[in-house]
Amino acid sequence: MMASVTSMTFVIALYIFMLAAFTGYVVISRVPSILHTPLMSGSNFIHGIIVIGALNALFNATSIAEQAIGFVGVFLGAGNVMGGYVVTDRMLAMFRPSQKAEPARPEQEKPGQEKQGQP
Amino acid sequence: MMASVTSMTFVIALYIFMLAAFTGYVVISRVPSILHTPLMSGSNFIHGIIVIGALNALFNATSIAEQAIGFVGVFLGAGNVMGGYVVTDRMLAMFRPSQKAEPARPEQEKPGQEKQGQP
Amino acid sequence: MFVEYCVGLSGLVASGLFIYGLKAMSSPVTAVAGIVAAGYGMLFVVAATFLNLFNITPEARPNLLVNVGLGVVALLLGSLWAGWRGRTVQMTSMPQMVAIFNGMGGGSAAALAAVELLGNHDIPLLPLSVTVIGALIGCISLSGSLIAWAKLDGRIRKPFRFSGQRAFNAALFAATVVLAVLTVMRYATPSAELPRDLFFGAALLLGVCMTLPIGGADMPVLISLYNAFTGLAVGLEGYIMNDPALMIAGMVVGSSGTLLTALMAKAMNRSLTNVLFSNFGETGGSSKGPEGEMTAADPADAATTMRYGASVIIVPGYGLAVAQAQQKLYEFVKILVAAGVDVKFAIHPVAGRMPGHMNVLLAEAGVPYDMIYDMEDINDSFATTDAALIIGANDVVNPEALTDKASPIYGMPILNAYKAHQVFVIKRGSGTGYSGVENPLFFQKNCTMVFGDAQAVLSKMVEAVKALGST
Amino acid sequence: MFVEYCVGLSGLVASGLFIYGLKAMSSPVTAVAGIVAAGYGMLFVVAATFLNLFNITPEARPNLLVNVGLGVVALLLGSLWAGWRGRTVQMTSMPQMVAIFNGMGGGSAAALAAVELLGNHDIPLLPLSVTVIGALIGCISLSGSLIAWAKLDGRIRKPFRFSGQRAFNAALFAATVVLAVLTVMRYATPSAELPRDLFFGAALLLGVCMTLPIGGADMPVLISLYNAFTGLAVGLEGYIMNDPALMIAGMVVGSSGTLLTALMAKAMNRSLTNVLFSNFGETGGSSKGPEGEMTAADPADAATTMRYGASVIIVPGYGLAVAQAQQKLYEFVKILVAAGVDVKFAIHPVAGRMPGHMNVLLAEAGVPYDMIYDMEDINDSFATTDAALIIGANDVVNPEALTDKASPIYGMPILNAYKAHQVFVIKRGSGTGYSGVENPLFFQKNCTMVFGDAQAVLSKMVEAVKALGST
Ligand SMILES: NC(=O)c1ccc[n+]([C@@H]2O[C@H](COP(=O)([O-])OP(=O)(O)OC[C@H]3O[C@@H](n4cnc5c(N)ncnc54)[C@H](OP(=O)(O)O)[C@@H]3O)[C@@H](O)[C@H]2O)c1
Ligand SMILES: NC(=O)c1ccc[n+]([C@@H]2O[C@H](COP(=O)([O-])OP(=O)(O)OC[C@H]3O[C@@H](n4cnc5c(N)ncnc54)[C@H](OP(=O)(O)O)[C@@H]3O)[C@@H](O)[C@H]2O)c1
Repeated sequence: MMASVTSMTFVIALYIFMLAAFTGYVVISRVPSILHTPLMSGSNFIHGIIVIGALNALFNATSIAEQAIGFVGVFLGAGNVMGGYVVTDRMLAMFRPSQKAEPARPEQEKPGQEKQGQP
Repeated sequence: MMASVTSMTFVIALYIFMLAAFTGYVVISRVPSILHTPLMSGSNFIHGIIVIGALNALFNATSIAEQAIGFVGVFLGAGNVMGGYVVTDRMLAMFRPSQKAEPARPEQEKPGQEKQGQP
Repeated sequence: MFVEYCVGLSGLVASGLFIYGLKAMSSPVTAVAGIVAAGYGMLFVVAATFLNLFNITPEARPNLLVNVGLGVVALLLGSLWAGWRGRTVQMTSMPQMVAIFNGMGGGSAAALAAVELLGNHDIPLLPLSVTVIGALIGCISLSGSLIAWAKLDGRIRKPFRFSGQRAFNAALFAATVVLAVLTVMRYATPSAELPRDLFFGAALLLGVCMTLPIGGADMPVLISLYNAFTGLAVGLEGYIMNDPALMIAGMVVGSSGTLLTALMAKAMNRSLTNVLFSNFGETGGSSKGPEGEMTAADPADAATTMRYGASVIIVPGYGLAVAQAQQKLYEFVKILVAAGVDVKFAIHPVAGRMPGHMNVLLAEAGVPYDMIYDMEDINDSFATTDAALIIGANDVVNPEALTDKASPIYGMPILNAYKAHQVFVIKRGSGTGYSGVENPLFFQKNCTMVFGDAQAVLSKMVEAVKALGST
Repeated sequence: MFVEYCVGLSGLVASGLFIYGLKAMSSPVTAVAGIVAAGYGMLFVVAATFLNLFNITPEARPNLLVNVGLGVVALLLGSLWAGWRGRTVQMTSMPQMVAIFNGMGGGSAAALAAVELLGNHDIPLLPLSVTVIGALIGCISLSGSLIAWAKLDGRIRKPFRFSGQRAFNAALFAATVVLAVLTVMRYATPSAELPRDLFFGAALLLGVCMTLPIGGADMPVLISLYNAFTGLAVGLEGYIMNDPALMIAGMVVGSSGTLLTALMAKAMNRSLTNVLFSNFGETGGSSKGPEGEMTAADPADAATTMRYGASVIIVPGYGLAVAQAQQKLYEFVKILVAAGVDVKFAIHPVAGRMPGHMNVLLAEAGVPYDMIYDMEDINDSFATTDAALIIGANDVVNPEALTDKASPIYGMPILNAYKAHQVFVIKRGSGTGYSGVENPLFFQKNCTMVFGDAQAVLSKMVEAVKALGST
């Protein structure tokens, strides 16, 4: 149905899922709890990529029903993308240290810095 | 040449490479420097998986030359696997806190613990 | 072929940027750059999708113009509406907004699955099953998120419960699964449409029924869970579309969302099953305890005491968010600081109703970082502080959590406001907090209640201290 | 089909376990479990590979028994030899051991590529190119690692250099690339074998020539780099074998190895290009500075002073590893502790010649964790300490790094041993350290040199304090 250069077998799909799931896990595992809400809306934004799936379905629609559902799908997906982005951006902008021109305690702002530990 | 259930297009291969490279990067980025040597030998062990590629090549060898090179490949790969494992295991065993029965400073042993930071 | 390569590689770039963006979002310093990078990735991949117009199926070619038109209109409508809502929504309404956007994603995935199942494409069993599973998860996420939104937005005020509800939900779930199986086997049955349509209906209903009995206060956890659901649905639909970018983005969100949900539940001292099935958030929400010994004062008196104190620690809580009083609070604080009082903010990790809620609120009001302290950093200072001002917080300062093993919040670390020389509490009445338990702090000798809406009380306080002048 | 699924899924499980294992290796607490998990993954995937025997090409079927026999023999020989070497190698020889094992992996990848290029399989252009690139990287890693081993093991003592070497290496590289291109185009040329064989030869030579001019002290960084190279080669060969497990494992190592190399270079205050091209590790290695003011003492006197001191901080360095004196050192320390002296070990992050070198050595000798301190934790204590005992360390205690902007090690944080009341230094003579710079500490008034091999000196010290008894 879509580009054959990206077609894959089920086993390969499992590999991709495994890698992606692992990536998601590692990337998030050290987020401080103050950032949970922006992170939630940020990842919400990312799954908005479903809009391109809906777009492809709509482009290939052959009946009124398909067009209607495809239209709804694209509308919802676009909302997810744009809404997720705007909301995340707004929230993160508040965390900008420059906002109050008081760059106080900058060392606390890098919670995950590499630290030489004792064995 | 191998199983068709894992055959893939070039583009898909790029996706897998991208994910794997990213995974390697994130996984390592916070390792304390005291563990660099075991980590090096541990990742050395992991690329020993090449031995299964060499094995497959040897299994399908049709000429003396292929058999000879395949044999060398499997020998080298097996050495990589076993050597990497043994050496890593030996080094890590020394870091075991139980070894000296003095579980001192355990909190220092988790250098990457999640910490609630200030924005 | 060329077009296919371009589209495939655009997805590669986009998924790389998404992952980079998510990683960057793990620290406030890099987070903004991260979301911007992810945004460019999205823009790029959506633009590249239009290249697929060179590649559509022959049957769809007559509809080309209409379809493109519909696509562009839908894109514009969706993004304009959501962009406008996202720009204008108040910070306190953020959770319900995220719920809507998340539901939209789930709906989009479900719609995509529906289109796949509409046309009688000859889908093999495996992709067909994946499509249906994705549709199921997407539908639950869609309708569940909408209910979550309605609850958080105050449209549904009471959790809807009846006896045997759990059994009913289980039966509904079983029925949905049966319909899903029938849908997968549709090629074997003469009438293909009926089970499919029923399946979608049942899945949507399931999302509603799953969410209705859960208390409004638990919604943030639930939204995070549905976020992971949508991710999973997107990933699965990506597989049937042969689009690795969808698979990766979806799966990354699916797994990170699951982890995030678990972390959130843990920060609240709860387990996920507990959130989903025990309805704790609502039990005893209106129980009244002994009121006899509460001491009340009026705002002006309390404000004057603080004005002439040497040091004040402020403990904001959910009530501050409800009253939208963060600006007034900072106004009050600025006057105190100008008068030479040493003022600090103490923030409990789960104050409010979403993680980081108070940090977002105070940041919005413009409170600088260096006045805000984490629980661990400030807890020892209460004992040496003249006054603690608690605004709309309750559970996070409940000393019972330290002492009473029978208390539902036993074991949760709290802010030691009760140790301050003098404690002022601004709240509307004697309502309990999220956990529904009485707070013995309010009956302590050194505690003075200032009843009223936080916004109103703080306005009066500001007036009172302004009247005193800055001497 | 069934066999194919089993093999494919075994690779999935194995690569998952590898990633898990690597992640676990980021903390000493979980590292052992991590390598064990990765080990099981490897065992599993190798075992599953034998299922492919049901699936070999028809042409290879007559050779089945021979091939299997060869495979089993090669597996046994390789793993027994490497297992024996790995078990028996001394801790101080670890870097060169890792170099060999790494070279073997690179060689295996190159051999795999060679088999692919031997048979006249009709490989399309793209996989063919990937094969050749993988072969190139694998060959460099093989021969380069062997040279690194020879250098670290003392088989090649001098860096091999001649004028115009850099130009020669560049030309060799260009020639190798040309041969690679010719190999890829071999189907178009009448004689296919010649460029291919030359290509392999040139690639191996390139690895040798790249590594020869680099100083022995820089070898750990280089080994880490070749480790990443092998990973990359494995990943690329995995693509042409259609084996995602190889691709993933190889690429994960390729990227993590690159990062690790960069981190190591950074910890040494160097850049990677600097390591590869500037030969810094050898310049001025034998320059002698002013010796006039060094004060020397014999081991017994120094030991007695420490025995009657209240506190001693021990700073181990590369010389301790060379002298293999860690056991003796700990023996000495135990006597001091028994006599009531407060003894601590101070470890600089880049003491020795590989990261964590000193931690591994002291752990091997059985020194408990709680006696070992990081630089940041102990640096303030030197000023209040009676004696600092520096054993075979030089650069890491060079105060010039703090003060002299012209020094090549300026900017590197050091252990403030120079602040101790009394400083004892055990070293063989006035040789400089890795960076080749003089250390003004040795000429300081409060510094006493105890010349000799660390092992010999410490033996004498042990005798001396034993003779004093425990009163
Ligand atoms: N942060 C998170 O991620 C999260 C998520 C979900 C749940 N939770 C839970 O939420 C709780 C948070 O504790 P908290 O101390 O912040 O809040 P809380 O315990 O829920 O208490 C809020 C208090 O604010 C008062 N209030 C409500 N509206 C007000 C207004 N307009 N003006 C003044 N006061 C008002 C209420 O008393 P009156 O009715 O008498 O005014 C109530 O006692 C914890 O139990 C936590 O586990 C946290
Ligand atoms: N840790 C890493 O990852 C790593 C990797 C590569 C390079 N480096 C570099 O290595 C250096 C490490 O500093 P360091 O202070 O540990 O060592 P160093 O500066 O290299 O000094 C070693 C000293 O040990 C003495 N020595 C040698 N053999 C001895 C023996 N048998 N008995 C007694 N003394 C002996 C030598 O002096 P005599 O000849 O007079 O005896 C020499 O001055 C740093 O410059 C660092 O950047 C570190």
